[in-house]
Amino acid sequence: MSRPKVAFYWCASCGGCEEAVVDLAENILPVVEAVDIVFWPVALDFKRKDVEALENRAIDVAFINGAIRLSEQEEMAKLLREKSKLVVAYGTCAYLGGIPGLANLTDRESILHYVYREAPSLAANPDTMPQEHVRMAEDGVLELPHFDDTVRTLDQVIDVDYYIPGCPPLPQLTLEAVQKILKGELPPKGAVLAPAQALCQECERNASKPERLMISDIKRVHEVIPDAKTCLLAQGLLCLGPATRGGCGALCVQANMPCTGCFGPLEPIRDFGGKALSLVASIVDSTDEKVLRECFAKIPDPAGTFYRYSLPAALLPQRRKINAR
Amino acid sequence: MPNEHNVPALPRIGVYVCHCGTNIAARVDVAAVTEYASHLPYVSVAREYKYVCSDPGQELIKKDIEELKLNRVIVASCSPHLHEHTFRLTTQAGGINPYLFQMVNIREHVSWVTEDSAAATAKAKALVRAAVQRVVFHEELAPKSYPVHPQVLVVGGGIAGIHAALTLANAAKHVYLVEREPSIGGHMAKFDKTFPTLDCAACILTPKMTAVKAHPNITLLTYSEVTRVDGFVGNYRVQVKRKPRYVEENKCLGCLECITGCVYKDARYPSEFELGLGKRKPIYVPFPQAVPLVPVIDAETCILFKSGKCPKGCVKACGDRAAINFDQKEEVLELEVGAIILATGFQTFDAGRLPFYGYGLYPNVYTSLEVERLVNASGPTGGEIVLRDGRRPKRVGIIHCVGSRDDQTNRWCSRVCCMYSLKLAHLIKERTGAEVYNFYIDMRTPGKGFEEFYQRLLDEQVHFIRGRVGEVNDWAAIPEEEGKLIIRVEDTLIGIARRIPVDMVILSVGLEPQADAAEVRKLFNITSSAEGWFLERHPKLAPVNTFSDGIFLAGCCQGPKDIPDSVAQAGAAAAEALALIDKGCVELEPNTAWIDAEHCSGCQACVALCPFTAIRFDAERRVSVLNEALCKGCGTCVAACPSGAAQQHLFLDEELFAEVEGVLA
Amino acid sequence: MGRTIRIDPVTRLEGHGRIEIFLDEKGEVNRAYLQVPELRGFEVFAVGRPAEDMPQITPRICGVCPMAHHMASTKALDALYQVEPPAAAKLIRELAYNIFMLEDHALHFFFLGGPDFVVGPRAAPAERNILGVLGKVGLEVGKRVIAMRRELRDLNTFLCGKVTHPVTGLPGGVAKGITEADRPRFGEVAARGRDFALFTLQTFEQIVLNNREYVNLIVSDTYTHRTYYMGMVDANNRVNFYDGKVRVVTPEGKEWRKFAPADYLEVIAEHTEPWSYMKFPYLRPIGWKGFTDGADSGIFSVAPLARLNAAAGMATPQAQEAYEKMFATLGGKPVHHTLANHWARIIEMVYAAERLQELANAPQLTEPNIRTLPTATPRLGIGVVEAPRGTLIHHYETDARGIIQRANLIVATQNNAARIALSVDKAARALLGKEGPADDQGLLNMVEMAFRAYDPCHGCATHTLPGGLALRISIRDPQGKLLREIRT
Amino acid sequence: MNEDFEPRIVGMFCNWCTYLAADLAGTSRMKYPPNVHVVRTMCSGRVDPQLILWAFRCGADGVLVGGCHFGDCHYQEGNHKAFRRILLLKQLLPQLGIEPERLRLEWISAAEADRLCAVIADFREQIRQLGPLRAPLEEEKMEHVPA
Repeated sequence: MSRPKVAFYWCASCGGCEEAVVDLAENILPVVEAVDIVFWPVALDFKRKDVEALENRAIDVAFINGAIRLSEQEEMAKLLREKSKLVVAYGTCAYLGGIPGLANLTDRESILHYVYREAPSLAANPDTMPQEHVRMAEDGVLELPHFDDTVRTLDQVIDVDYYIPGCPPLPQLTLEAVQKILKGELPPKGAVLAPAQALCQECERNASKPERLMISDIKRVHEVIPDAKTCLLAQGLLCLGPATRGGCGALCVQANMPCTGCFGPLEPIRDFGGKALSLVASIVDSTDEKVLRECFAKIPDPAGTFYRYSLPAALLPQRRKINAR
Repeated sequence: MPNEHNVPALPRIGVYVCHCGTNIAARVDVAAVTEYASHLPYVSVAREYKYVCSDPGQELIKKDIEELKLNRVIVASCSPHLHEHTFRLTTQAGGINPYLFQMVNIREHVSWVTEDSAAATAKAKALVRAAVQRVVFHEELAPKSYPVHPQVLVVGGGIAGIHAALTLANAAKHVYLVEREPSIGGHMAKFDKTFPTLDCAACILTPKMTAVKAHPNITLLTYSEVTRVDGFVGNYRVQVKRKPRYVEENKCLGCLECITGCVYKDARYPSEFELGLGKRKPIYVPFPQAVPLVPVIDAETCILFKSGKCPKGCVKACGDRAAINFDQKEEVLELEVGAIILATGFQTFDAGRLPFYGYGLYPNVYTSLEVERLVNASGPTGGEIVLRDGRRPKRVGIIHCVGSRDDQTNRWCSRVCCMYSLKLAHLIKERTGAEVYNFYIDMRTPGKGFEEFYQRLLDEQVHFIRGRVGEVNDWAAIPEEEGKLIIRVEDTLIGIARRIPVDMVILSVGLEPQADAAEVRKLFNITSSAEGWFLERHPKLAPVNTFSDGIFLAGCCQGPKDIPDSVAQAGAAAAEALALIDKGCVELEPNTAWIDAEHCSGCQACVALCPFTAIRFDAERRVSVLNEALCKGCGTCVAACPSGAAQQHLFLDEELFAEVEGVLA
Repeated sequence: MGRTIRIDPVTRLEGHGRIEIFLDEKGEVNRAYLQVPELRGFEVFAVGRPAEDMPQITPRICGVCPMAHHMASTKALDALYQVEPPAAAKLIRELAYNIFMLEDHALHFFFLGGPDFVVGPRAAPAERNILGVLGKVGLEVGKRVIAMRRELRDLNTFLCGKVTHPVTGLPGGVAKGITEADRPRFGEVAARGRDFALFTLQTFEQIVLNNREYVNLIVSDTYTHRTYYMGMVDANNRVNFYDGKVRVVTPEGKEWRKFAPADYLEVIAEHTEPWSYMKFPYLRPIGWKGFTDGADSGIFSVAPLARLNAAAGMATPQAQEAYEKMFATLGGKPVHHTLANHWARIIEMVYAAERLQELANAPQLTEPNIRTLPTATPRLGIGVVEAPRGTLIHHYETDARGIIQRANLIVATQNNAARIALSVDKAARALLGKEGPADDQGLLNMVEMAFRAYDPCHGCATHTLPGGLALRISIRDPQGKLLREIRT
Repeated sequence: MNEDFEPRIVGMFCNWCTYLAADLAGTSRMKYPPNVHVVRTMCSGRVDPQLILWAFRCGADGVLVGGCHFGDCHYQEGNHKAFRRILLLKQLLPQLGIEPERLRLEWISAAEADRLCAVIADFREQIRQLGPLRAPLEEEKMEHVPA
């Protein structure tokens, strides 16, 4: 039979996911040989019309990374959905919105205002602002696309079959997923192609947890030099390992830094941030409001801490303006 | 995010909306709610009915389950605390698992608290919809059954506690009766006569007290207090602290020679039992009929304890029985009981809180309880009613409702003051021939023979003045008032202010919750009313039950009542306890949590959070494991579990999320 | 009249841009605009975040050069908290950073920009990619390239937790140290890295310098602009990627300014055009004079060629040798030929590799003290590094709790924005205006080459989500009517 | 303030105290605004922050969590755990543009029916002042900000 047709595309992402694919290193060759890459803008010269020319469902599997911010991204996602048997949301941006999703805490207007009116490096009294339609004296009209207030996850725009988490995903997980799919060993639709258990399960420090996992104080990473062997959460650092899907082998913890949750939540969880917050609040070992307030003051940015990678996928995915500017 | 509810076997729901006569129907448009429900997803049938809890109502449900093959049932009527159990049984009788039922509270939470019919109907609809969305996720469950300890703990040795203990003991159940005072008997032991029959309190109480002592099925623990309670219905573990009385109960014969032998030739310390009107020695029995009749040594006043030097007359007197043991230490007992009856009683209102009545200022202003001792033949004056200076009072004023029916102090009526005031009035007049004035707000005599007794006093020429007394003082305005206490009152029947000079004033103090009622409530984990009286599960249908299964109430700890009511309630409490332990096992709500090893992150947060140490970490499998027998179903581990591995039956995430969505949809 | 032209989108660059080309009556290029169509606003959603999170948040601006953002951010935190990292920490950072530079430059040469030369600008598109490169240099070499890249990235995974995106940077140090046991591994890879860099240099010299057509292309006026050049240098004015002062030289190659990172606002200003989200930095004292080069224009350039132009030399022997050779070959300093960036990039690979060897042998590298805990109250912190694509500036202002109140980021590619615009316009004029085979893939690819040489990353440049849309080229007649539009 | 705006409020009430207080309010025929729709949990400690966020997502203008007074928890310290979670959650809400006043935690014992009524009346009024939660979101989505 002919080699399975594979497409890679990136929407609103940083390119790290592409790197993750390239990081397959030697392993990329057998994969490249096993498949027929029909579309991969970042690495190969192919055109959108090549995709448009394809039969519907002609592509066996499309890996799409990045969140959705622009109409073009939405169009492309929809096109690939139409042309593909399977669509895999590749990486945390496509899966949960990712770090760019933090933009949902602000809005387009504020961004434009700051960047072109307030940024310290602007020329004195800046007066120009990019326009969606500009008539150039000599040439006619130049257009810039309108970009959205909201960053969305891929499955908020198209139907997604599988998810590969991680910022970026690990080459190994990617490889396993790809092989599964090539072999046609398809897990149930909607599955996240990573371990079902949380990071703690693969963290060697888990054994070092105390009898009672309760903390009397919360520390910010720059405030302490944590012991390199014992559980960071037990040391008062906000390690989100307990709430975060495993699969990375606890890389950050191995580097003596707390897990920030880039693999996203486990299957039963509806709202990563809400649950992670609940865990942290629960294990603070005090019934004294004053103590608690002091403790929580060490979490000056709950949204950025608990929703760092998943705001667009949260139950409340976007900041609501209390009083419009 | 991939997180779809997965709906099990296609649900077929029956919804039954209750009129509850007019209780619901008068406010909620039941027909509209039923119509609305009938169009909700998975609803096979929706009916309205006058009283769903009635037999025909329940039959209706059973029939539908069988004929329409329902696999879910919803009843929208009253509070689940009232009828959830009823309808679960109905559901079961219909042939499906009782937990495939959900109750909607559209009476207590809707029709009774809402004026606007439209709003009430809308709210009822929302709550029904929530139940429909929720019940879809209900699972088949079996109640957890546990064996019960056949023993019962009775706390408080007043008449209520005594009666409850004897009732159970006579039913061949073992009872631990705990009393913090050196003797049982409670307030009743202080009384001389009891209204309205005027039979002697001692004569009817003492036999019961001795019966308690003698009963093989009763372990009497006086001078003791409950210090810890845990476990659950049928399986309570109770810790009892026994204070040292320095006289060993098992050796003492109750000859009381030790008291005679005490170096103090005469009693010089105020007697607690006599409310300070009488005196006792450092070694004493509170009163002659005390049970157990075993003296107590008060370390505060005993010279041996104070100075270390004493000829130990008591020890000599006791001789080779050697019951006296100065080295006795506090002792802690661990009891296991299936049920607990609280009969911790009341305290009387502190008359000092109303300074304008002169209590504590004028020696001849007494509280009613003090006078009970004065008129008591075994009391400090041998039943002689005399003033502090020994004179016989010629005129006596009895002021009702002191610390009752009063916004400044206690708003409630203490129920017994009118009657005991009449009783005292009668006894005083009988024994002293004095003129007796009753100052009352309303005369309340609703009880068997009560009104007749009131009539009798009217016939005995006792004076009754209707009006709340403004003040008691000794400021004589005219010679006749010299040396007397003047009671100033507005006689509301003739509408003039009056000054009544008397020799003795009796303040009919009201009943209050015990000073430490709040601690006791927490100790036993029950609720209490705003006033501090222990709260019954239902004012009418469960008057002796509490919200904690297996803990029952008897006597005045639940609210003011007289002796017959206390005894009746004690009997009821005993019967409830008996019903519980006689069955041999209890069935508990299967609302326990469990941990799905599939998803458990092994983070161990839940281990420390569980208040009942029901969760331990299995280092082998690197997951937390929950012991269902210890889990009480609070669900705090579920709320904390960061991986969603902890879940709770009857309160599954799916169920709660669906319900919240439903009330808002 | 207006000729219809088929153009392939610009692919193989991280991030996106689009080119609008307006033709005049004669169908010749009137003006070409490079537009960058999206804006992500990292500076704006950085506000409210704890400063210590920035080294992990900002790398998501670009997954290709996350280490650059991580390091600039970490250095900004040092400044913010006024802490001096221990010696070992500094060595570890520079070590990680040079590993990254070597690996990233390699990626560009073999995967992204390189194919233009290695495979050839006129080759068919399906050839002009890594697979094509492998075809040309042979699978064995290809495997070597891939293996080298993996080795380097594995080292940084070990040092930084993750290679994309690193996590170990902290104010006053790094979270993870190196033991003596680890040291040899670094030495070995460094050695292999050096051989690899030199091999790459040879390959370039064989394939490119031995090909007159390529050399002519490099030095052709089409790819030449006389601008200022900016780059970071050490105390001896040698190229340094991790630390030092920023040096700017005139189009004649004379030192014009040398400033501490904290003073960047005195030197750099940003110009805004209504038709692009990308802001165009220029030299503030000289001012914005429009899209024109020369000493009177504030337009300057960064990235490998600019760094070499702005420095007095390289700090390591082999690199210095190659450095001299390049300038000798291309007619002395400064070199104004954009396409020379490819050569300069490889010279930097050699430097990075040699520097790696030095660092791997540095005695203090394995000292256990790798953190200085901050004590000062934070307020303002500015950090600068040389990213593969040029000078990268992170600027944070916080409240007393270290919560970001204001952030400003000027990113490598952005510093080249104005010059890239010049290049695209010039290339379009030169290559599209003339008669010729209208749909010659190679010819049109050369338009792309005009700015692929800068290895531009518009994702970085506008801190936008790259991706959005890959580059789109539109050809319009004088009335602005769209004749042709091509996009991915 | 929109006079005829009636807030939608979800009550998450502990089975042992606030839920019973609501029952008592009923049996005592006390009257309070019909805005609060009650969901019963065994303990305020079961109230998962996710559930509160879900309520807001589903259109609640306010959420009222009712638990036992400190020291009265049927399960020792469930109410303390609820307190901690809600304290931190209230720190998060403003970042999502939700006034923390829209989330209220009250200790209401089984006997305090009158307090329950007072709290509900007061909460309703407070939310009426704040206005609807969702509406502004919708509007915002529509409004086009000129660049």
